[in-house]
Amino acid sequence: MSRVPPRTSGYFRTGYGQDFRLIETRWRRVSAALFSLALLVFPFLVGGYYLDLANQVFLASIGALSLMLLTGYAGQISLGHAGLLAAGAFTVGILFKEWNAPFWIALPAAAFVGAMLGVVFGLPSLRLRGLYLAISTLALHFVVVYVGGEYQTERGDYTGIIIDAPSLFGYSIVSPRLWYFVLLFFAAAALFICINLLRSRTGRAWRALRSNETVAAALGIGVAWNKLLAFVISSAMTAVAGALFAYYRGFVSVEAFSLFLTIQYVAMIIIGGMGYLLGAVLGAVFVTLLPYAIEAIMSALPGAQAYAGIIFAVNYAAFGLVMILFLVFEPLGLVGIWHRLQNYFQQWPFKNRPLAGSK
Amino acid sequence: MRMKIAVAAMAVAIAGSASAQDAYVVGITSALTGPPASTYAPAMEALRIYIDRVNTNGGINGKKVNLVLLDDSAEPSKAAANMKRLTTQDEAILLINASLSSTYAPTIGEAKRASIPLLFAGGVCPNEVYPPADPLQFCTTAYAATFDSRGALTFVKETAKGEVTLGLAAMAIPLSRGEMEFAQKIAPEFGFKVAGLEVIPPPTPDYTPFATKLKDAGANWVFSWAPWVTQVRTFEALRRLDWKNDYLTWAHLEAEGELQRLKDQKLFVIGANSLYQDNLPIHQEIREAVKKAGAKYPAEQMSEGWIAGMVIEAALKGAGWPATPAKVQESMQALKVDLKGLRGGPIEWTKDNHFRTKQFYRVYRWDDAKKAIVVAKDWYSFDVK
Amino acid sequence: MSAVPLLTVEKLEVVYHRAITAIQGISLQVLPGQIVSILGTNGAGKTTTLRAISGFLGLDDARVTEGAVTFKGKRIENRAPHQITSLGIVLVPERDKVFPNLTVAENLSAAVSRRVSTTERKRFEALVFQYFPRLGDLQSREAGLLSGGERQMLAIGGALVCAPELLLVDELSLGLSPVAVEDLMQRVVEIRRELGISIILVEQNAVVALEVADYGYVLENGRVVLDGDSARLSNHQDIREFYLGQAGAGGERRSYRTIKQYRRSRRWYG
Amino acid sequence: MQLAINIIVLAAIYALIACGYVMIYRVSRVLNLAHGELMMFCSYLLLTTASMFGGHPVVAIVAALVLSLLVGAFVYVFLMRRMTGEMVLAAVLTTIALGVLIRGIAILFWSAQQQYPITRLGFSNMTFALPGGGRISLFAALLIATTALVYGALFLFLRFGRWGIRMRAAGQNPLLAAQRGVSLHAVYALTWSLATLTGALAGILISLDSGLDATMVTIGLKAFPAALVGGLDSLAGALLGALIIAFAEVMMIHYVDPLLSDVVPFLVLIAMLVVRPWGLFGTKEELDRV
Repeated sequence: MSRVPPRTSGYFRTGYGQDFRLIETRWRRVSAALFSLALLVFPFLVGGYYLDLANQVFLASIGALSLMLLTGYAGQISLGHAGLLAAGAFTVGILFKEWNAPFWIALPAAAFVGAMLGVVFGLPSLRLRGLYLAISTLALHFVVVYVGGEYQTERGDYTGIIIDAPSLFGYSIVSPRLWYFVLLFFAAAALFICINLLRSRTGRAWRALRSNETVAAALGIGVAWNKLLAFVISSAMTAVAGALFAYYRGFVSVEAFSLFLTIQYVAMIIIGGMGYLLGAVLGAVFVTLLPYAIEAIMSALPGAQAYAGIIFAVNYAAFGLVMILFLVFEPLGLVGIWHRLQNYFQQWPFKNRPLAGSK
Repeated sequence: MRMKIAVAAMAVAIAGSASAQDAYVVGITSALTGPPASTYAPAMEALRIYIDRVNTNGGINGKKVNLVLLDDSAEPSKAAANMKRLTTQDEAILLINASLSSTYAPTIGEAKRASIPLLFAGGVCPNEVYPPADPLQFCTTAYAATFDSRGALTFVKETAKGEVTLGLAAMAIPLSRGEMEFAQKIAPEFGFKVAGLEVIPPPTPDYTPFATKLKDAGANWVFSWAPWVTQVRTFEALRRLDWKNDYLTWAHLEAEGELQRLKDQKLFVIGANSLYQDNLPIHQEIREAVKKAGAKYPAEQMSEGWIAGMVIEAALKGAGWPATPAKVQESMQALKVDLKGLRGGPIEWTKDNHFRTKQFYRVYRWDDAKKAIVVAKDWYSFDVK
Repeated sequence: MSAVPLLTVEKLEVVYHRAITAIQGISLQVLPGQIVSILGTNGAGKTTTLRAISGFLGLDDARVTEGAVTFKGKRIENRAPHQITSLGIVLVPERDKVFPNLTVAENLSAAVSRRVSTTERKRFEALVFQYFPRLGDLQSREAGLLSGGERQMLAIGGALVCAPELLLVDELSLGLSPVAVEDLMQRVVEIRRELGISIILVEQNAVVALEVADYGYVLENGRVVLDGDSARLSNHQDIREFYLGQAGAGGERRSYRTIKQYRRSRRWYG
Repeated sequence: MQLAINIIVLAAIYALIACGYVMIYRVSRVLNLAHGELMMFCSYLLLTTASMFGGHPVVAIVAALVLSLLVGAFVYVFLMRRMTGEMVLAAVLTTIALGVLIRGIAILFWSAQQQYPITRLGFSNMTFALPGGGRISLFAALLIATTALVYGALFLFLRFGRWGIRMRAAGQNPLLAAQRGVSLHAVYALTWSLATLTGALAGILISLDSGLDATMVTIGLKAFPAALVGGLDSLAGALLGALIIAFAEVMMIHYVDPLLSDVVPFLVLIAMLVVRPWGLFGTKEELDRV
């Protein structure tokens, strides 16, 4: 009789090749293709304002991804994120101001500085854990910003260092649309790097670290080394994000890197969903767009001018509220919601009842 | 969340279409809220009142003026985003920045890319507006780096009897620090000894330590050019230390009210705007307008915005209709606006001077005998070259 | 059984982290003034049973999913610990039984007495020092510096101040010298006799437990495999072998395999 | 002499704020990063009560303080209570979020304008000359007195008060405390309202001494290193930490560069974290708890 291979329900990996694939199953491949297509078409459909929003989202995603690597995967809490962004931005600013360094030199330089700072930020992590680590990184944030401010004052750029648009292959990147593609490229690269990093030995080591350092050490994972590595990689990425920010906005100034920026990034990874790269991206989108959404809604309301004065306050309050709501009611963040939706549609019309005794 | 974005998109679309009517669209990014709001929000409210008045009186060249007022709460990135929106969405023909200096760099960048004239009203004037001026940038703000220190030290020179040991107090923001360092540099030209320069971090629970240092350094005159908080708290701290000498500081919007609160004969405020106790016709006019509009801020804080309004009106009138950024810029490059006594003289712009040809100063102080604020030194001016 | 029970546990099932079932279908009851001992090896579910009775904290992430715990006719499963304590069930835990950085006196005064009147409370505090004179001399010493025996005393004392009707004692004998254990057991019996408090003793040391207890239950893998009054239990063949460590009938030692067999056969008991 | 006074005043400010951090951390193992915001909020409450009870400044202040107690309890009952049993980090982030929320609300209601509660209340802040040539303002002096009072009271309460002892007990071993009949929620709520009260005291006195605006928040943040240097779970530590930080800061202002004064606390902090992460008086195992 003829051998009919058993029909599989669902997707099973039947070979090592499949293990290495980034995107499994045809359906996923199709949707991914559609999504990237949409991304490519988007800039030709909308005006500069939305392009600017998109660009902000890309910048934020890079930063959020790097923070997610550090906190969401390696379990090292850092409140020095804004400081690192500042470091990247100021590297560009200084290189440009002093030596008029081009894009392709300044960017790697920023990455390098970031990596070096990563070591500095990471050193306390060898000795400290949890909150204390967070605090020490916070302290370092202040130091970095202080130094930046000093430089600004020394050079007399009270209102911030203005940076010319970078030129790539002779083109100078000015138009929002061009920027869109540049930033899209960098964001995609960042995502790709993260994915593969987490599939590697290092990624697994980080996960182990996060869940239990002692056990990780017992399993022969170099705790110190991997912690530092996490800091270095994440910091380098962050610095690049900062550098891109500097180029995109065309200026560098300490005021742009307040403590609140750090809070925003932390919020991104919480709201997005700890421990998921997707979460970092979703969080970046959400946190970046929230204020504009609120503003737009308020300006759409009748008598918008009257509210003009309170938009900031409302934004602020709303931001805090959303963060709280997520922390309290949806610790898994947007990713959690996303997964629940997926399950719902996959099981539709059936509902899944929670295990008896679960809350 | 997708939903939210959709809503946002719709809403913005509405806003956009609303602003594309036939009117002069003037785009503003300002620190309406956030920590430094108290400096900028009143000015912008004044501007709004002024423009509303203009509109009710039939607008300019028969066209209404549409102010698109966006809040950047003094965050550079927010300001940049606002500018993007104003230039791409609302198609403004004139941009206004009334915000903290840290928002200048991005604002200027965006204005340049869209080549739309940019007016600084309420925030300090950037270097680009002084001769030789950047074609796109203009400034109506009263206070001006370097000139203010010169004006202040001149006053000290004339008023002080005998040896002057000058103490300087700055807030730890680049702008204020820079200005005070400049004052420190030029002090010797006036024959002053500099007791020291205190750079005070913005949030300070107690100003006494800084004051103590100034006092111990033997300063018999102190000059402070910084946000009002720093100026006044340093002063109060000094007084608490029983320091009885003269204190000269910049007359911010709050000055008039604060002079009355503090009632100190030796507290001088130097400024370019006349105070409302002069009670000129223009002041009464503003008071009435403010009362009619039921404004949140007192009339005493409205001068900056009012002046900006006068200038914008003149500029748009000159640009005619239909107006383009280019036309507006052209009319701004040769503009003379009589400020009816709000300042010592008119605002006059030429091709390479977008600040003003003469910068006027006046010094006030509280007088116990008169139980009122009196002029300590009347208008005196410096040529801007 | 004639008298109406003080506490009854019926078909209790406890799930940790919404996934791990620690005990299933445990039933037992305590009569007023009775000392009941729960025997069992490590991980048999003894502690979990006590915790289920005395209440879980949010951070335990455990809860009673089935069965009922009834105290004086009141259902009390899944209540907050302090509520259950105020009902009169007080636990002396196995580990962390005292507040290390508080002095002995403070340890006692930290406890909330069910009977609010201060005189009552004073009486109970006095009682503690009467039963455990040793603590009297150590009043102002930090609990962290006490010896194992003293800690145990303090723990029981602290529990007593809560004016319990039912005292749950987890591993009284753990890490104590036989002498100390003997002494403590005497105190426990006194307390029962003089205050009429019912007591549940969870023990690995079956010898001691069966000595003082009126009734006993044997737990294995989260189930009750054997129960009966102490006399019956201590004469029971298997108990003698596996808990009291005495040689079986005929003295020959059974092989491990047959022990296993016994265990399987016991699964369906009780 | 003046230097000494400046140091003491600053130390008093920091200490008074820091004890809020310490209490909450010590009892519930939560680091309340919204303390600064709560401070500001309560100070603004004073403005409101001042306008309500125009004529009676004392009434206004008392009312504000009572309100602050309620605010603290409210925060616990409606927010932090849900975070019990969650990751410590989650709880801390919640407080951060809370801070952002409060800041927004404060601006919404009172705007970020410079305010002078002292004039609202009709007090005047005279200054006295002290023997030895120093001078101190009335409210600065009051602040020192209050700090001393608060710390004294807290010490007695935690040492001898029954609920004080229970607070300590709950801090050491929540489970056992609960089994001994202590209602943890009650204890935590109490802790939060007391901590908020101390914060309110600090905020109100500072704003009476030198005016009130949104920067109050940052002052709260600056007091945080003091708490950490002393050891997050020790009141005595907070006191000493505050003294050290204040000393370093004033000395820096006077002899080196005033500009450094707002980095100094954090530099001291870093030094501390490197040498003795658990702080001067902190207990060592804290490190693993957090």
